[in-house]
Amino acid sequence: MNTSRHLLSVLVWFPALAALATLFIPRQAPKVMRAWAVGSSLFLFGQSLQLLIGSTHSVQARGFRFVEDHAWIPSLGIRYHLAVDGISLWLVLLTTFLTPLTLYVSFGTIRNKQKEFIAAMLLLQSAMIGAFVSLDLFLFYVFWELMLVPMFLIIGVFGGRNAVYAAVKFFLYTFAGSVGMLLAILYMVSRYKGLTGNYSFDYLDLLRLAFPLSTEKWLFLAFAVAFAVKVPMFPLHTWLPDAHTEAPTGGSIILAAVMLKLGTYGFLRFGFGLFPFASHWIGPTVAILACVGILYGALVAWRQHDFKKLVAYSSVSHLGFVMLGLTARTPAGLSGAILQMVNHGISTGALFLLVGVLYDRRHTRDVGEFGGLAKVMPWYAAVFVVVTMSSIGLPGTNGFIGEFLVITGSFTSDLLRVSYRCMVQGDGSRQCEVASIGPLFAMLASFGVVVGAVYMLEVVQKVFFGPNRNPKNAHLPDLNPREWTGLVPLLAMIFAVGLFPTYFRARIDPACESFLAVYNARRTAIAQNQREEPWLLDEALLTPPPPAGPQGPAGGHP
Amino acid sequence: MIQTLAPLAPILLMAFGAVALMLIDAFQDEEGGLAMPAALVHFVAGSTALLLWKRGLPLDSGLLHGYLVIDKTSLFLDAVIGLGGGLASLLAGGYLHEHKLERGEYYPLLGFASCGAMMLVSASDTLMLFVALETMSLGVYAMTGYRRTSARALEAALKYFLLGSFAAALLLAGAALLYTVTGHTDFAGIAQALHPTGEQPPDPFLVDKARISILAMLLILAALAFKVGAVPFHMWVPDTYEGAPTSTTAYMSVVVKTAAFGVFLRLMLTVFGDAGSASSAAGWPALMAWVAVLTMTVGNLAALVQTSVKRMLAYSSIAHAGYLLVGVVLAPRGGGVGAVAVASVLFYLLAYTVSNVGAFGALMLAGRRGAEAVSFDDLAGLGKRHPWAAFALTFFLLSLTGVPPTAGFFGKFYIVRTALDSGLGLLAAIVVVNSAVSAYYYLGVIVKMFMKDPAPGATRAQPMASGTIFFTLVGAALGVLYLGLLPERVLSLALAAAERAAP
Amino acid sequence: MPSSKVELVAFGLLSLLAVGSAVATISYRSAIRCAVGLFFHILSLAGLYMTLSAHFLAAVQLIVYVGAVVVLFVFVIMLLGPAADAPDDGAGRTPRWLGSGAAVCVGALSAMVVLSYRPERVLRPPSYGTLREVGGYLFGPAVLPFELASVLLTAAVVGAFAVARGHHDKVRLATGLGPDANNPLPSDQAPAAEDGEGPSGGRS
Amino acid sequence: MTVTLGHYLALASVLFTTGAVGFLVRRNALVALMSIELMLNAVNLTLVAANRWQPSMVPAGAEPATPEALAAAAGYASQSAIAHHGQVFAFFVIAVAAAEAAVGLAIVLAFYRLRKTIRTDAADTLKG
Repeated sequence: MNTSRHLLSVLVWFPALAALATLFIPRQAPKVMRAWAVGSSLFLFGQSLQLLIGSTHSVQARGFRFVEDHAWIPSLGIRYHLAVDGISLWLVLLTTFLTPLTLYVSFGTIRNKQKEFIAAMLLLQSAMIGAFVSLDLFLFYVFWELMLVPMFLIIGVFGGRNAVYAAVKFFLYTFAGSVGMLLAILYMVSRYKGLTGNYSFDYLDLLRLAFPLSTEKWLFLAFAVAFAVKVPMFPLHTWLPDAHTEAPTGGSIILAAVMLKLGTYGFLRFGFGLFPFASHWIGPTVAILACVGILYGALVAWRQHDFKKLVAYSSVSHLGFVMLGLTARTPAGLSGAILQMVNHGISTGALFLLVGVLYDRRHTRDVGEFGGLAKVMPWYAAVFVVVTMSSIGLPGTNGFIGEFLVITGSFTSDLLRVSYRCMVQGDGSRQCEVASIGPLFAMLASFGVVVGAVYMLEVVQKVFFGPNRNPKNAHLPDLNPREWTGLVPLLAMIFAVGLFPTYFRARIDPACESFLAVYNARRTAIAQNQREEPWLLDEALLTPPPPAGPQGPAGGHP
Repeated sequence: MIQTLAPLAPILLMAFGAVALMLIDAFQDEEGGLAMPAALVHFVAGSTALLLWKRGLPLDSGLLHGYLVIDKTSLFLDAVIGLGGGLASLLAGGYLHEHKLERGEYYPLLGFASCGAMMLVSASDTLMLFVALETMSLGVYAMTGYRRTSARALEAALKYFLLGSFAAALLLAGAALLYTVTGHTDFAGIAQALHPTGEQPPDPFLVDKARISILAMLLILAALAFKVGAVPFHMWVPDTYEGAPTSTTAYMSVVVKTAAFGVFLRLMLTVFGDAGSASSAAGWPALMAWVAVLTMTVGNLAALVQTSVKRMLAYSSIAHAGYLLVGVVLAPRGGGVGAVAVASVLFYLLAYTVSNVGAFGALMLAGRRGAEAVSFDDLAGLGKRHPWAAFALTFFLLSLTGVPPTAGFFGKFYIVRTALDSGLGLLAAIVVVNSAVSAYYYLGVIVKMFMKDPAPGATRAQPMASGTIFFTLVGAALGVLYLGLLPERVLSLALAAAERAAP
Repeated sequence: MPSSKVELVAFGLLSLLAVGSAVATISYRSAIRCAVGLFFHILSLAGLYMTLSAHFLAAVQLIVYVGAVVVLFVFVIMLLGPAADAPDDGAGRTPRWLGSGAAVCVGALSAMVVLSYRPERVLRPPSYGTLREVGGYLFGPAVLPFELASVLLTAAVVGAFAVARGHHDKVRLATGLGPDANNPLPSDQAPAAEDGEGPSGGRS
Repeated sequence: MTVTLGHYLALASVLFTTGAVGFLVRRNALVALMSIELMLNAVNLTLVAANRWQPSMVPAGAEPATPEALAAAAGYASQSAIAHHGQVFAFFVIAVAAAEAAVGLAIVLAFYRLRKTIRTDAADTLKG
């Protein structure tokens, strides 16, 4: 079946249709249902691999490929505009890669209401892929909100004792966080209409808008709150530990591995993309918050006794790295951040899976309950150690590449700077001395790496090599085939990214560079030409330089 | 003859249909079974309105004498009323049968009320407005008190009746004062007399007339605010919605609201649509903006603390009236904004109709006679007992919350966009913040259904089986999805309908 | 056309009667007295209509209001017996003095506003207000609302019927064995007592 | 002193207010209904009086115009002789008031059957 012409539509809608179909499979045939769920999501994964094939049906404009652009609600200027570039490509693949794994693994633990679980997971997949590939802001918002409902159900229905509280908290945080974004989108569209006479929600059209700094700040903040809740950035992270602790293993994996990425992705694509000047203004603040997140997440994780909470706080820490890489806005920082998004998806997904394995056997997640498991479950211990290495960024694993790029990226960033000793000149302009503070952040982040290594290794030491005090631990079965099936692809990916990063970066770097080219061009244009009212930028600014060759390594990385 | 009566076709069909229902009821041996014919009458009347639209204007045959205006706005609203009334009668078919209330009078009453509602959205004369309003209201009063052995139902009917009649008297007083100063009862004549164009002989009573017309406007506004359930005239809504049979509540929440907003728009835009009274700084829109903010806030906050689902839905309907009022506030603006604002109200009314009928229908489906779904606790564990009913209720509540891609989301989106486009950022922000608040109580229902088990020994709703309700829900769900995913067609209809209404 | 002085006297007397009877209507404790107040109020208004040369309307007022509405009220009062004179004691949930105070203020304000509005009286032909003229108008241009009014009356009849009739209820009324008055919620709490069947029939 | 429209309107205001106060103060459902009738009657008085003072192009004291001319002057292109809008309006109000009373009394009766009282504050099982 040649689906590549509508490949993105297939990726977005096929899971939703599969979810609908699932509802009609009788409960008496659970095997059919499971086979259908795994089969359809595997099929989708197969389809999504086409995204890697060259540039079939691509439109080279602005580096977006597999473009589908149709009028949807013409009178409001809303379009059905889907496309991927190197930034979203790997995130889509991450989604399609993890969904079948998660579904398959979850069948081991979720016995009741499998039908609802499958339907919710597939619907969630639809919404997440949709949000990654939408270039129309209305469409993006639709998918963004649509994600909430299935995730809410997954946490609330299949979760633990306090699941309802966690689910409602999750829903309300994210729902309330994104209403400001809706307002900001509408405000931009309204200004666009005022300037051009047409409504458009299209990202590429709205890129032409430039705002006075004061307006841009508000708009950026409205977007930033929505994304920061999702990431979650310190101090808006409080829903995450609750949601993770209560969610079922499958929900935790998807939540951590994919859904949080939507926040960072949104920051990059829409927050930084649309508001270069405001993001420049707020860049150091975001970087500080990111560093606080890295250290705070790591330190709190250190103190946790609940395995899942530990992993959840480590997520806060890891996503701090991603945010730091994004705020650096250097080619290395950006591609490191994107790589780190994928890495975090893989290794945290694997960690949650492993925690789930332990929980299934002992029905507790208290770290103190365990000890000396290396003898009882040698394979489990081996896998766990490998995943831990990836999570703390040992060379040879995926985590190393990402963290290294982020740290070098922020070290060399000349956009992270503070101004001091400002003087008002004769003509009223302000002259300031500027100091680059990128190295400071790089140092803080490196410190975070160390703390992360310490607490993860401490846990490994306690759980696997410490004395086994609890007799219940003496006869735990090792990994079963189902669990192996889930873990092997993840392990493979850990080493694939770790050993062959060039393959991945070949697709990420050009996209980052063209993104930065547009970003910097817009930033300079806006800074040079501050006005009282919104105005339109020259369209030539938005055309990135011709992309570097597909294999050619991008400059600027070590 | 046909030509003269053609513009009145939807209304006449509704009236004759109601009479026919009455006759069928009189001559059939056993009671009940009229839901299908009643729904048919509604759907036929509604689609006739759309046919008339297609046939084109002008639609005045000289018979109307300015009492009624058949224009695209009224035809659009006729179609909405036909749809809402039809769906509500189908719901009634399942509900009344289940609760052994199946007596023949219900459907003729429903038909007469819909006939009044259709007249109301066409009314362009205060006399017609009053008679149509009473026709609709009398039918609904009776439908509210229809369960005669229930003290709650009669209490609801008594309250609704007394307050409704009081509001009607206020409206009438306003109309009489307008007649006093203008000598006209038709909207256009009143507007012309209040704000004459061209050279006029000096009028010694100009100041008096202006004062009296302001008094009249306030009286009329109060009465209309009562009918749409706006704060501070909202007190009847929760009591009436809770006490009435659920099928009546469903009907009331969609048809009465649609008709009330329709006449609200027409009256305020024609009679008080001049630059002075409709000035957004000092005229009625400024007043209504405050009312809108209060209405949605009070409605949402009160809904947060309810224990009865029906009562929660009643307060939420007050909140929705607040969102709709935002559109009304913007309607008198010129430069195309007004038309878009009216269109957003029209679209919202349609979206609200399908969502709310669905929500009440799912609530009916969730309970059977003697084990009705009344409180949140009754719904605990419904997801297990009857996943389809729970699923349906979830779906429609999400639409009411405004989660995409549903009709409710798009309706709200459209209103917020209009508000932002006309520079009312604060009002738009209040709407979205309110809808975020509303998510909490709608979620409460979903949480109860899927994530809680009933306490041992507690009452719980036992789902009923009803094909009519099931198919109504499927229809409403399709409508919700259609309006949410492919709103373009309806949107352009609403815009076309709004063009003539807005200044 | 009455001369100015006669008119003044008639207006004065009739308006005194109207106000007096209106106050009586709302202030008597006994419902039947209120109804009598309403009766006199309606009569006085019919008289006022006469001074305004609205002969047809005066007749309609007498026929419909006195002949139908007041009679209906009296009928219901008789049916209810002593319960019709429900006492007004006890504190309600709503502060009623607030509402009524506001109403009085609004009323006084509007009376002041309208009192200054004194356009010149215009001459009317003798046929003004006669049955022929008003009737001609009713069946001419106003035929649409007139027809709608028939829908309204039908709806009212059906509505009144739907709320008030019922075979089980009839038995209850006749035997005086309605649902227990001590039980504030006779049917909602005991859903089996719904219409149609069940213990409600057995109870009577 | 002659009686003017203002007097009638003021009288109507007083009557309307009396009705409104009665409605708001009395807890007897029947009396509340009667108060509504008072209000409607006050409106009718306004309408009939306003009809009598209908502004017209014919000044007082001039030759009585033909009905058609009066109608035309008042802006009504109807076949009917004189503009009787106010009176016709009042006629409809009377008709509607009768219908309203019928439904209202039916509700009061049914309420009485269940609760054995017609006090409106007995309607309190629905709490806000």
